[in-house]
Amino acid sequence: MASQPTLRVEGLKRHFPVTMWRRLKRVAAVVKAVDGVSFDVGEGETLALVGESGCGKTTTAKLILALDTPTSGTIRLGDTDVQNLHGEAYRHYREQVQAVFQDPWSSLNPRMRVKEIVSEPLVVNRRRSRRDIRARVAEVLEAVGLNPAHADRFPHEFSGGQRQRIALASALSSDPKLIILDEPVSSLDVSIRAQTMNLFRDLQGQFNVSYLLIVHDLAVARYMSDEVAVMYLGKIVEHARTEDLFSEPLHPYTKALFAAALPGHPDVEREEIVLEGEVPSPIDPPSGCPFHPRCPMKIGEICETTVPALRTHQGRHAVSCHLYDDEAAAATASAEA
Amino acid sequence: MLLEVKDLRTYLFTKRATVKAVDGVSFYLRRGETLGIVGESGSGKSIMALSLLQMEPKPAGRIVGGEALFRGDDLLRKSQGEMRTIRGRRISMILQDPQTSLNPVFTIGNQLNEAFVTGKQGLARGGVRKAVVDVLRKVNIADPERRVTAFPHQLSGGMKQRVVGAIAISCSPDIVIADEPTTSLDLTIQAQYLRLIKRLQDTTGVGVIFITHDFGIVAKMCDRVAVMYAGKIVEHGPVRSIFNHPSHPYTQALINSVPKLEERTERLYSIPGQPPAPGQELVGCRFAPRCEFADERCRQEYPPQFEGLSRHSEHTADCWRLEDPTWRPSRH
Amino acid sequence: MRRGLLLASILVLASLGSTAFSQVAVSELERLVIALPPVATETNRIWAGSWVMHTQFEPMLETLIGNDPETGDPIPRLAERWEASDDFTEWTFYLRQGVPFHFGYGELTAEDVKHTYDLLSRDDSQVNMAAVWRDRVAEAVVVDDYTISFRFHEPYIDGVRLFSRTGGEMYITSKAQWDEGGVAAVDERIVGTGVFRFQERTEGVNLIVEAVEDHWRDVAPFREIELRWVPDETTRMAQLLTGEVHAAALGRDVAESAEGQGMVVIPSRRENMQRFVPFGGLYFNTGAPEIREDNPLLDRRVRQALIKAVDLEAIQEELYKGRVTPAFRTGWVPQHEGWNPEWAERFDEMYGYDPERARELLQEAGYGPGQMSVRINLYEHPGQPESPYVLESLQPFWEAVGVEANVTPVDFGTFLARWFEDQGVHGEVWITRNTPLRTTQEFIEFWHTAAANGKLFLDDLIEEKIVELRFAVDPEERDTIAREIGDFLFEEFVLIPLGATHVEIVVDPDVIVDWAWPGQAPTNWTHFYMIEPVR
Amino acid sequence: MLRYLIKRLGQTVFTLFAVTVIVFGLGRMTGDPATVLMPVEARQEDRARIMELWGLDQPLHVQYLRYIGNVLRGEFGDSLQWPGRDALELVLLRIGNTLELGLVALLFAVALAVPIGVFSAVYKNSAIDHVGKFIALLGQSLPHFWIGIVFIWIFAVNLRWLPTSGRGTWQHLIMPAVVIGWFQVAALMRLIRSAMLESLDSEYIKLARLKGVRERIVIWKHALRNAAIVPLTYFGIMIAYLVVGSITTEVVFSWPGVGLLVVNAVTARDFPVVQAVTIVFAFVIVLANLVVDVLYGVFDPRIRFE
Amino acid sequence: MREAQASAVGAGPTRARLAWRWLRELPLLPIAIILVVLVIPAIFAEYLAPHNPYSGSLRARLQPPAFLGGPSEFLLGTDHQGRDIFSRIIFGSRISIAVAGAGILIGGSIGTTLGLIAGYFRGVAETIVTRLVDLTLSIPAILVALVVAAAIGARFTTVVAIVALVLWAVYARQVRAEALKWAQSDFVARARVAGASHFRIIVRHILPNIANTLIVLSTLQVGFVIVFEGSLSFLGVGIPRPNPAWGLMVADGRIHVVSAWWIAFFPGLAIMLTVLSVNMLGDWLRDRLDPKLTQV
Repeated sequence: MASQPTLRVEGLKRHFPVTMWRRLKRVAAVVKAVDGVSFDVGEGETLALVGESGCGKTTTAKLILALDTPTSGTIRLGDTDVQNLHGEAYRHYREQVQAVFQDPWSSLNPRMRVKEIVSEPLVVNRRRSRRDIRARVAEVLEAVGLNPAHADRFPHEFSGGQRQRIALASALSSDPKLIILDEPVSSLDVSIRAQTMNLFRDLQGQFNVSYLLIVHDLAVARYMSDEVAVMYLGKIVEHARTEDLFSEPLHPYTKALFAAALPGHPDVEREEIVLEGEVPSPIDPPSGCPFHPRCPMKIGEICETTVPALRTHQGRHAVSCHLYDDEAAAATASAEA
Repeated sequence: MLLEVKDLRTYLFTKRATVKAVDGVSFYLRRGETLGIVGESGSGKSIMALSLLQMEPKPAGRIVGGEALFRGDDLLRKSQGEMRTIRGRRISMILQDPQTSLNPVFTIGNQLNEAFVTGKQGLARGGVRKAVVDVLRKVNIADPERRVTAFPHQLSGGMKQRVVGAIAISCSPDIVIADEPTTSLDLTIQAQYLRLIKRLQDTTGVGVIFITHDFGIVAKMCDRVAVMYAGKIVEHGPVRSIFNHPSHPYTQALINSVPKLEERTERLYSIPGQPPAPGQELVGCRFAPRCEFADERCRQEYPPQFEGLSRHSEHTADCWRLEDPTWRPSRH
Repeated sequence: MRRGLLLASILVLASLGSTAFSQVAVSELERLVIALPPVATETNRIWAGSWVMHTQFEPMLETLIGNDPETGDPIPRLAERWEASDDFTEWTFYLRQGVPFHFGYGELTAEDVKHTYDLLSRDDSQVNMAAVWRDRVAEAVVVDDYTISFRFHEPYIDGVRLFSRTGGEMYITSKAQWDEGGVAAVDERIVGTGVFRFQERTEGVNLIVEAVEDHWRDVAPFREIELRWVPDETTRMAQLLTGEVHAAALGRDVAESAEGQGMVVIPSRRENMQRFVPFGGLYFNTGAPEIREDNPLLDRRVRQALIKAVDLEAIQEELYKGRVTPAFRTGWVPQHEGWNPEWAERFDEMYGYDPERARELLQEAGYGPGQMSVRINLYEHPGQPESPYVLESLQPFWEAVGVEANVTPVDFGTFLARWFEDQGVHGEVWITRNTPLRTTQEFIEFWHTAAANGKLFLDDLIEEKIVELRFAVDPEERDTIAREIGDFLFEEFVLIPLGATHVEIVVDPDVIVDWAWPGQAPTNWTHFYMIEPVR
Repeated sequence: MLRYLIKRLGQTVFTLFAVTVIVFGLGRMTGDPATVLMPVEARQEDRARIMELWGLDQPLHVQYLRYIGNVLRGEFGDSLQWPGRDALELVLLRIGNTLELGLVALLFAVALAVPIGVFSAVYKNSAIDHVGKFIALLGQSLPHFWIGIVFIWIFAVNLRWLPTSGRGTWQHLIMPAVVIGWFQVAALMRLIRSAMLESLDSEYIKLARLKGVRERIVIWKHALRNAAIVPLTYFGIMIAYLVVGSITTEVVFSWPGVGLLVVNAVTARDFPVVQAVTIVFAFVIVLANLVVDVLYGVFDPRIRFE
Repeated sequence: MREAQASAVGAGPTRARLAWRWLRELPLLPIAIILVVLVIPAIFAEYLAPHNPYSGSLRARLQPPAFLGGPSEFLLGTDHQGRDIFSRIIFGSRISIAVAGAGILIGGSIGTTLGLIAGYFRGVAETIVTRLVDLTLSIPAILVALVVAAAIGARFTTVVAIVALVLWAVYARQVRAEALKWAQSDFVARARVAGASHFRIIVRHILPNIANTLIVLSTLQVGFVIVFEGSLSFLGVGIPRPNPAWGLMVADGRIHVVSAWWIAFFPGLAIMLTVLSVNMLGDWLRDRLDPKLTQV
């Protein structure tokens, strides 16, 4: 990891207050969509946030995109703190952080021409000459493998894969430092996914941009990312370099996810860990370890009462599970000694 | 042979073009067997499945040819009235999206009742209720007595899909067609659901046609698999035979373009181009424009079906390249 | 006739009673239905509204002096005879004895008449003559049970009309009922002495009256009469044609359609209204700064030109269907004081249709084509369906002589408010009407004096003359003064005289043979007992 | 649900209050009623006396405060045009007639719009679709007062099938209700048609067919029950249009309802009646919207009034 | 749904070809009627009308149409003022266009603006706008028209103002719902990420996507406005009298329904044909522009 990460997120929380009426009594509750998340994204690297729906990965993305305001915690891009940005600094941030969303059908304005969509981050943030903009549009369109001559067309004239390329071109046009990829291939046809993923990887080097990849498909995470963080109920439960995580998943939830993943071949045999029940409601998250009600490896009362900390295990592999408490304690002790 | 489909053709007649959505498809299904039909969106797999029940999208869609013999009877020649006695009772279907496939304004119980009442006229009122609760229990829904009165929006996605499953098996059909039943489910829920289907199949011996775009599901669930591309089945065979010796370039490309969980892939195979647009008039091999092996003949003439690939009698594929025996994969 | 009027007031008339109409028989029809446009105020309170609402009282209530159905002349009704003092400051009425009120409220006495007077002079009285009842009548003195005197502060010449339906609004109602239940009882039902008595009222829908058995005077021709309020004229016609109603008030155009379908138009026996288009804001004596000097209407030639530009005969024939009597000097009628027969002879020369002459006059006045404009206030005068058509038809006539005519639609109520404010209608034209029953003096006072609302044409000369007229008692003298004013106004071209029209009713000839009513009351339809059914 | 109702009632009160402000202002804009109701011959001082009697000589804000005070007590004062009659009572006596007409018109509109909407969705672009749309659109293309008189002409005068006007038997209701209702058919039919198209295109309809449910039940139970929810939201607006339509129609057919009353009252500047009518109308419309919202919850279990 | 979308695109036909397809499928009959009855007369009224629409001769009043034996100079007969009905209908098209155009433009602009603000910013703005909409819809417009006309007189501007008063609420309701939906769309999120201002998002992103709804809504309102204006005329508070407004002509001609039916019939026919065609066109546009329906 580079010494100065592109993005540093620390203790990020986003709680939504909800009021409900239960038997004529007003009950105020809090949805802890994101509950204390910290991570770095290194320069030119890809961090994948993996988890099932409702785990908080999309909310995290929204917070970084400044589409929503965190309850607490900091988000830093380089030296800039994202909170309370104004004027020039705000525009600068908007240029530096871009996004590609999941659905190529709804993420491109059907009423705008491709060139307008691609150049929007440029047009709205800085005065640039028309010629500069046209040149830049052509450049990024070419980079994503589209014919710059098609810049006058409308999105509906393109297929899903092509649209996702347009979205990427638009994200790249302002030469950002970080692009958030929110499930960028999950709604594409199978035969298109590989070309799109390859494109993302190729352009990362070419444009020296960092990716924060929001994804539910573990195989995609493995193919695309340098580092993986697994989220469950608003918290990161495991975080490691991709190869470390895939070679030896530690957290029971991560293990369960691996077990549930579909095999690449009929002969692949998987450990049978089938989780019972569904993800609990974030309105009323379980006490202690949020995973304990479904955890097949629960070790005892401690899981129900104490929230496990995210601690480093064997060097750079962080996990938040009481199973690894001893080891972590030992490591801390040896470090102190 | 439970079901034998021969040269099924369903075209969509729109003002602008005639879309050959299903363009001469043949396959079969045995008792207790799971057949996977793999294809991308637009390949015609869903329309093909609906055609079997004469439910092709009207008014544009029309079955223009072929036959579908269900226990020897041609389903395509039956009247809509006769089809009603088959739908749900002999052949049922699980649709893709549990969020939308349950009617939001009726309770779960109501919608299951209907399945029973239309299926088995003989059941008395109390009998229906008991049957509803039983079938909910069968699909692992906790506390089924209470769930009967719930509306769909009160259930989670996974539960809804189980209810859809319950409706499908309520009349103990011979065939269940599952059209991408897990795409909108989370990973762990998907695993639960697939396990459920497998168990139900084991206990009832129902034949399952699994429609999917995901080779992973095929690998996990199916005995045989048929690969569809642009309205045609381009390759077909036992699941291991296909995985070990994919013979059609499209099958090969698909398998190679999917990232693996088990191993690190340096670079995925990337299939060039886009799937053909509907209504695009195609001669020759449908995959030719994207195929790295294609030559002039591929673009002019549709290839014949080559059988007995990888020394397996059931393994077939449509590709000119297989004329050359060296290209035919052999069983290890 | 004006002599006759005075004569009649002094004469003691024998009771003619109903003998002349005794041949009237009761119809087979259970209920006669008459469709009328809604009256402005539906109420049982006789003091709560103006003339136009009195149609609803006509079947049930009676006045001291009646009117002959054919001629409109005064005839004895509740009063057998009456007399005025020599100086016209006291009018005495001798009531008929044995006239029973409806619903057993006893016999008519002088107390009931006094009670009615009290009602009309109430603070909240809205009747037309409220000012007269309140301010000019000093007191009503009950002499005995059947004699009552009204004393006036100053001479009151027109008593006969005041105490008949043609002028005053003294519909006699029962004191006994009032003493028993007050205003609430009146709102419940109205008690009178008429041929019909109150049965049922639904506001905005109808009023149903029923025949009084063994009425003291007349035999009711129908067991029940329903006055049905139907706002839409076309609907009234449809109802008439389907037989749902047996008579309907229709505009002349619609009446013509109905005639084509076999219905019959019955006009009142006498003219009901003089209709005219006044030129507004001719206030020569007020000196108000608001009076614009440049108002072209101040020029007599312009006024004459505007009159001569209009084809009056076309309006009379096409819009009034020819059922119109020329009014050479509106406000003056041959029966009243001040009539000058010369007007008829000079009318065509001075007022007749002559666009050429009109253009010349305008030129003389300094208004070439397009240099002058007039505002026409367009509205439907209540009870006059033709009024907007007449106003609309003026525009092409005036445009033809180079006068720009701005037709400006206004709401009638809003227009009234503007009109009544002194300078509101300066330099504009509109349409209105005058009842020919009004004496010449009344006409002049209302339209030509600054104290009243009409304010048609104000001039010092008229103000002087009217004072003379007010205090003149000698008929000759009065006639002369009235004629002088008339001549002056005739020469000044103060209005476009459209003519006098009858009030009409369209009836189903299978049900109604005839209906004789004079039409000489501000309230349009009277004498319901005169409706002659088909036997 | 309760909370939702309370909130909605609060909004209702606000709306009605705002209506009183507007109505008061509008009423006073129209000028003084004495001019209209008093005889032309009346002198200015007589007029002034009456204005004082009616309390119309006070400064506007005084009048307004008094008016609000009265309204809060449910008093709108006596009608000026119908002396001795309480304005609100006059309106309440007739609102039943207007609602009767409105409801029958609504029934007629629904009875015509639902089959047309359903059939033109089921048989999209067929002859049934086109004919149905034409019938619906025709109603919207004809002004009430015009079609009203044509109806009277054809059915009452020439054919003698129905009475021309007024209220009484059920036959009296037919023509005015058809005139008012027909106007609404097109809008309702459109909503039902597109909701049906959407519904018929849905997965749950596919599933119902896959269950082997009869087509008739698929359409009239599954699809329509869902499609009915969409037009339901329109019912609030529709009630408003029915009320508006009732004004002209009541005049044409002499229907003794509130519309007829208010036309007279406006011409006569009968403020108390105009005010009472407007507030009663607003109340009916707001109430209708409230009922629609509650019905919405009944028809659509997904709505939980949160 | 997605499947259909994906397939619908594919080859990506050019814009020109799409436009041509669109043109070829236009509903010709309604458009022809609109042109013949409404648009062409409005543009060329002076050249088409054989008589002065404002003045006639009383002596020539209530003449039947030429083809029913009336004088040959009056094609559709004359009215109660002896004016040529044919000429009046021709000039009346201008009034219909002006009332509908101005009413829809003003009401539509206000309603759209407020609807956009309410739907996009939510919060207090939304509360205020929805309350105002409720308020507007709960006071019968005809009643307001009656009162206002009594107060300030029936004029063209009054009629337009009343129409705008009714329409703004209809637009605001609809636009708010749409804006709400689009404000949550991914492309708006993308625009915000790109740094677009609220104004730019509303104008460049949301408004163009609501355009179809606005077009359809406006088309469907044209008919409503024309009929509504007629109702106002009937009550005497519509377009003022000498003007040849169709609704006014029908209202004035009603009383001649027996003897001179043509006075009300022909302007009524003009209204009916116009409203019917405009609505048919609106329905066609709706089927065409409503994405839900085009995807089938």
